[in-house]
Amino acid sequence: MTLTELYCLMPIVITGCAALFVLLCGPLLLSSSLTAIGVTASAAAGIWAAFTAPAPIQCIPGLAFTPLAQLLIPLFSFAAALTLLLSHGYNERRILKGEEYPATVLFALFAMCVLPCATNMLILFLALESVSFAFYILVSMDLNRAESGEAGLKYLLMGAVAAAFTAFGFALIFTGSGTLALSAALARPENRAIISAGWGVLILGMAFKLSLVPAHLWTPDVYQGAPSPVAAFLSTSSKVAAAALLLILLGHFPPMTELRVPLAALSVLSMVLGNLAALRQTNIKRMLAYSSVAHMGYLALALLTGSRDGYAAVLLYGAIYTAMNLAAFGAISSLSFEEEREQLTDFTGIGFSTPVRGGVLALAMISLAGIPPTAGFIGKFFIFYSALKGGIVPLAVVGILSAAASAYFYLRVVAQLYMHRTEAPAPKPVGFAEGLALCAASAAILVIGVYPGPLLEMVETALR
Amino acid sequence: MSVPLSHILIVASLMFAMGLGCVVAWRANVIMMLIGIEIMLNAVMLTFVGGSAHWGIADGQLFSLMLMALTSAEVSLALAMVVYLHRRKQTVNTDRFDSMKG
Amino acid sequence: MTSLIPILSLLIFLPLVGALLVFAVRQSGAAARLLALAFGLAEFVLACAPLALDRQAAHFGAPAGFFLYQDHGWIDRFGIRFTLGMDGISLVMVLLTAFITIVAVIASWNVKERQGLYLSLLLALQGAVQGLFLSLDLFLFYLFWEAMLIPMLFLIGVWGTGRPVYSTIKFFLYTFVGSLLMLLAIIALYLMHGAQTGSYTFALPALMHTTVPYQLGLWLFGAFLLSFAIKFPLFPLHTWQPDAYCDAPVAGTLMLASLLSKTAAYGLIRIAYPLFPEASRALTPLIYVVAVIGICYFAWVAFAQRDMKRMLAYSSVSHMGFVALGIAAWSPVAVSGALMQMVNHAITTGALFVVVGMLDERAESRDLSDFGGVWGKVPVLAFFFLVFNMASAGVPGLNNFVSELIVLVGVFKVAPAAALGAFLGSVLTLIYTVRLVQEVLFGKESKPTVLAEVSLREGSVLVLLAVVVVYLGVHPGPVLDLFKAPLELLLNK
Amino acid sequence: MMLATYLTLMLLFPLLGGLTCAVAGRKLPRVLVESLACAAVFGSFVCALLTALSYTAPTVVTLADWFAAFDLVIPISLYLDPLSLSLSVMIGFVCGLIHLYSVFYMREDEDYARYFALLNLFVFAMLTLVLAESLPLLYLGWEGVGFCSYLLIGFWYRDTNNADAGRKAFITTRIGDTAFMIALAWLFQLFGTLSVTKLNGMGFLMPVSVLTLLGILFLIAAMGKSAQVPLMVWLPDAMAGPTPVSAMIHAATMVTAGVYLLARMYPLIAASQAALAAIAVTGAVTAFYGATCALAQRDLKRVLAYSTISQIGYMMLGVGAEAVTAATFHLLVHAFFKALLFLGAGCVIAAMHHEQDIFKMGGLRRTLPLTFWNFLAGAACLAGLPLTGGFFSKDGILMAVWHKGGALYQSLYFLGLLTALITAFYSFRLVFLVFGGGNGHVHRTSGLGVMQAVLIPLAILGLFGGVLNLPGYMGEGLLTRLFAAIPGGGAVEATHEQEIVMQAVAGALALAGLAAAWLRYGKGRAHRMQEAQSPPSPLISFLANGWYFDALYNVLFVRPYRALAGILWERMDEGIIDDSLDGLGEGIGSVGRRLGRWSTGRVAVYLISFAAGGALILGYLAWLVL
Repeated sequence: MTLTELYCLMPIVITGCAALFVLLCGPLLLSSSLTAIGVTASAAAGIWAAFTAPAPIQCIPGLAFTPLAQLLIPLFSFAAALTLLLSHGYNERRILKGEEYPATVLFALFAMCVLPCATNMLILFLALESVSFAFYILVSMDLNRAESGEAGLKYLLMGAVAAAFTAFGFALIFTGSGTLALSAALARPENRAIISAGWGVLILGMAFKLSLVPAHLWTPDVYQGAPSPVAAFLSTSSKVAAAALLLILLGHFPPMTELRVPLAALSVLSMVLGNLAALRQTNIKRMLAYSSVAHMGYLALALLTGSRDGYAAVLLYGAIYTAMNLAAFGAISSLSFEEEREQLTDFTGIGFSTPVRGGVLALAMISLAGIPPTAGFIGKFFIFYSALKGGIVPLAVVGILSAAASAYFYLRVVAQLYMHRTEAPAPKPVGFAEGLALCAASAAILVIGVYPGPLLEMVETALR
Repeated sequence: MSVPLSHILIVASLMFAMGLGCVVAWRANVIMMLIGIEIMLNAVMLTFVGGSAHWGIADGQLFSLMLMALTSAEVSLALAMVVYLHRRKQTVNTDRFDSMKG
Repeated sequence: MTSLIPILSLLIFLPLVGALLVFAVRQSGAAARLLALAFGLAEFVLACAPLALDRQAAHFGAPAGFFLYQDHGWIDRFGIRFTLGMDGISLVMVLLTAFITIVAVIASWNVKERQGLYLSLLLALQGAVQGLFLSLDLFLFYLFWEAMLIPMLFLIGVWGTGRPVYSTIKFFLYTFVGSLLMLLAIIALYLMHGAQTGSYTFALPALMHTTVPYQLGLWLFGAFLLSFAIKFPLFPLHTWQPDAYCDAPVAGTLMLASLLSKTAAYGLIRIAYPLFPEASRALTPLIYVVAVIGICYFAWVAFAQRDMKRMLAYSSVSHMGFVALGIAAWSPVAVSGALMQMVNHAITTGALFVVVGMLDERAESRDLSDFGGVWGKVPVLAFFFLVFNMASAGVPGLNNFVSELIVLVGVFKVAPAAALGAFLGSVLTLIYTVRLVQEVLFGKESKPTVLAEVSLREGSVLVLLAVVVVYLGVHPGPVLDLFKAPLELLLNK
Repeated sequence: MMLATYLTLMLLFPLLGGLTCAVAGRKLPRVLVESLACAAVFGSFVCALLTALSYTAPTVVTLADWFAAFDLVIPISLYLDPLSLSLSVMIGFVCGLIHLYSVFYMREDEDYARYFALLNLFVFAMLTLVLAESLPLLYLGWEGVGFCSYLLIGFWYRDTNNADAGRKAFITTRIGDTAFMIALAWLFQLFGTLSVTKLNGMGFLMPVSVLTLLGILFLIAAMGKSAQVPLMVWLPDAMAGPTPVSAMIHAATMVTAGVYLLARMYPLIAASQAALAAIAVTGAVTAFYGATCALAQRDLKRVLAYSTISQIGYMMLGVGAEAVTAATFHLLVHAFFKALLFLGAGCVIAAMHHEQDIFKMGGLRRTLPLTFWNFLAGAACLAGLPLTGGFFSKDGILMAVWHKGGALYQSLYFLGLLTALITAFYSFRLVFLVFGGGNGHVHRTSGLGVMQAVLIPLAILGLFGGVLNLPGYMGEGLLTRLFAAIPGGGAVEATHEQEIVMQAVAGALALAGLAAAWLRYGKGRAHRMQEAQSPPSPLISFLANGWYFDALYNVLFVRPYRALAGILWERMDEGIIDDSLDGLGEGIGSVGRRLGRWSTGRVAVYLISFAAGGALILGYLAWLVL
């Protein structure tokens, strides 16, 4: 192993070691120091990755520090750090003690760091499943609420079936192409039937991860049952990870024509059904779940173009969506005390009684609705730009119309926050950690919304 | 090569479908669903092994091994959860776990 | 000098900075008020500055006709630039915006709840509107076009009366649906232009040279038209409007009626028509029809109203029909009439909403049956009420007459039938106007409530508005002159 | 140069006076406001006189630019010709007197500032109308007088009826105004200019049919403003305003604006015989209509109002008969004697403490002698008793009609004669009922002095107004000479014999009317007073209610408009349009809720959906590949 290779591996090493360290030394340390370690490790990994030049890693087969990793590892680290910060206060209030929580988050991050570095299907699959695995645990972590366990079970059962589909997909592609290595194998045109079938099964497995219709039904239940910070992490990083996996596969192997129709169907169904189903939701977490279905539909739309513009849009949107959903779930989590605050009516007047948290939630909603000058607008612009450029006009029109309808339910939250005369009692003040997380997320939303240039450049570099 | 690849694939697909059928049909018992998932994953492993044999490389077998590890981890986690939930609700019927909907 | 002081950017960012500062001092109502007023006045002074410039001077790199121009890189990936430009049309709109905002700030002096926040949103809205009037980059235009919605959303929703949440969401959704389709059209145009010339840019002057196939042009223009027609609003896309106008607080209604509707008209003139000359010509009959139906139908419906604000809401959109008519005719006379009507409508309708707001504040009612004999109770207020109503009814010597005459004369030349319909509308306009005047000012003093006469603050606003109403009615020449050069350029394309 | 100054001042005085009164009137002492208002109008009158003195030939004076949009250039320019000059002198004079009269008539009213402000503004608008050279400026005056009239009719706004009357006047005239605006837009399209002088010289460029339509548009405009059939319904109601207002606006000046407009645009439309015929028929029919209605009125002012309608009908008839001079002559003389009659009526009403029913009056001959004699002079003019001003002016018109010839005009001539007879009858019915009889008892005489004094100059002008334009056999007419230069202004070429015969016929008819009135209301007064107690006969009701035009319009227009407004709003706007969109939203929402129900909470359902999705995708791929 050369020094360069080690250098490139450092993010993975850091997160892995931190996870182990937290798990092993957890009982000896205070929860605040666990959070601190976790956040520091994530930040370190992220920053390290951001300033590392892409390079191959010879000593471990199937790994390379790709340009994609240079973008995604900081993104995942950002999400993980914010999740840890958010969980800090949340867990204290909900009496979720123990080192296994931060450790699992770090494990998830570790797996996420591996994923974009993968150069063969095995590593890819393992990384993805490790991520899922960590989330099975995180979702059902809250023993005080029956919903948490129930959500965990549902997620696990669905996830296992989906994993079987994904694996079957890989198996078929492997059987069709004869190698697990991404770069060498996927271009082989023979055994078209087998490979097509493999792709079909694989796409369905990914549809589960991305919660695309009709594999989306678990999403509202799991978001509702999971602790809010976990939902934040789950709704952002795991989706981006899944999208990244598809990107890696498609990037090496432009989508075959026969995949267009299924992917288009998944995309359009998700956009329409997700947005429609969210319209009348009274539970804000379920609403966000359906919204995430719709947003993943937009992502799929961009993927469908099969162009570099589309892939760039996917990455950009992933990053922006991460910031938006972290802010949204972060605000919800920081507003949850003895009980999970999830019914829409629980938020009445919150915008004025707690200006910061209410404001962050409102900002997240406005951004999710895609209204400038927030990041959501830039993301949506890029998605529909790539869709039009890719020539899929009807889908773009359907998507944009469903996006217009979606404004209704996002604004309903904003209205609930500010526009009802009943004054809510001011919730308890928020801790430094959570405040920091909220500020970071909203700053990201605003900065990207006004000056997206640098991020766009990073996205471009990542695809090179 | 005594068994042609297509046969292996057909068998694996049938296994996969049967496993899926088991998962879908046996909703009254989580354990049975887990068994169904096992069958599906076994079908996947069979495909990998078949593919390995077809191409004469070990990659597929490696994947299968990893899958085994994954499966066991999954099952252990699932069982733990089943025990926990059974304690709460005195049932392993998944249809009873429907407090969240809509 | 022009290059040393970035007036155009300042015009946008001054109100935004003001919004932030006012937000910072929002705990103290008095400080917030004064600060907001100071920023409003400063903006107005700044907006007046270009009047002193040599408007013939060509600016380096600027498209023809723009005497102030700024161009900065912004999002290079898409060729999006922060390009601002000012010609006569935008100058007038900017002045109008600055003026109306001052009125809005003064009219919000008595807001009880969260005044600081209210004023801060007002200033933010002003910044967005100014940006819209100045942007020469289509993306930038769109950004401001949508960003305007956010402050408005809150202004109606938080400080509104009646059913504010319903109204504000209705308003938002309506406009949002149109806007998003317009976004697609903008992107499509951008891609087409890029494919044709190889330079991917959102710059409006460049995009005007795009060759758009006829059929596609119809779709794209349709998307623009839909978006603008909703904001206008044109019949039958208007039903958000009475609710929003009615339930919004005074300043909110003022901004909506006076400025936001103008952004749509401005968009049609500046963007939609020049970009798609063929398509717009093809769809012009449609615009004629909806404009004329709008003028008459809304005037008729206004007659049936009992709520003063709702009546004015219908009146407002009825008058906007003249703007649409003038734009549709797309002849120099008609369009300059339409532009003039935009200004006049903003002033007159705004003034009416302000006066009705004052009446509402006093009597705590807007129902016509609660009023009567106001002339005897508050003659000064009544006087202004009468003046603004007469202006709105098109009495010559007051502002609306001039623009309506120009529009009608201009349109008659091109489409006599449409003009005839609009003439009918002017009768209907008078019918509801005199009804409003009569039920409020005349008759027995229905309620024994004593109404307070106008205060100095209110009086100053009213006088300000009345002076403009009369000035533009008697001597609109300077404003019309400003439109001349830009219109020549726009229409000769 | 001097001319421009005079003209400017003529307009500026009343404008500034009006504005001062409007803005500061309530703060200023009453005397100051009153004197300011009067001074403004008299100043204007003096300017008019000065203008007349320095007048040599028709002149266009451009004062400033109003607005310009590309080729639509509208200057503020005035046109001085005999027509506008004579009218502005008359306006200055009559309005000045009425201002003076008002000072005393309104002296118990608190709202003097509003009153005088509006009165002054009215004078400004009226002068603008008369002097305007560009049609939009004329329209400014046109609408301005309408606006002032609207507010002055409803001056006592606390009574809803007054306000209603004002509203009715405003809206009805606006219908005519719209025709004016259409004509304006069309003229610009046709000729590219809106200058009166230029337009009048360009008529030959257009086919007659276009000119006919233009003429009819102007006629409709005139119908609204001058209360001609069928837009005459507003004028009787307009009597709700203070009496000096009725005298000034609804008798002497504003209502004749329609005639003025037609006279002004006469050179343009004269080429169309059809348009002229339409004008003549409208005039004759209106004259007859107004006279018949005046027969049955019980309200002193309504008699006069209907008589005004009728007299303006004569003027229209004159224009229609190509006799602009005669029409203008009648316009001027009518202004004097009708103002006189109204002001006299004002004295009566003031004295009777706002009693206006002529059947409750009587004997005022003795209690208000000065009013009586003046009123009598006015009535004589109105009736057209020989040698009064009214006699000559009315006769000039009738003669022109006869002279024009043709079956149409001859029948119109006879209609005019019949109307003259009726006019004489109702004029003296009024005199006999109000001033005749025994018991004359009045409530108030104080302050009547000046008011009555004001009547005298008007009476003189009315009685001797004939000298302005004596018929050919008595010497040359002053107006005829003045107007000779403008088209349609020449004298009617009739022989002296014809003139004498016709005037004899007219004089005889007037006297016959007088005699009939004497028989019925002088001698038979007691009997009539008795009759007035019982309900009127159907014919009388029909006439008293103005042929039931109000009721007809109510059924035809007003009520359907109201009802449809409600229907449009509630059924169309809130109903079809809004509810369908709300319904769409609702529908989308419920679809969404149903989609949400898909998420049943049972993991098995999720798995089935998942598997089904997989089956579909694989099925599709299989179909595609195999």
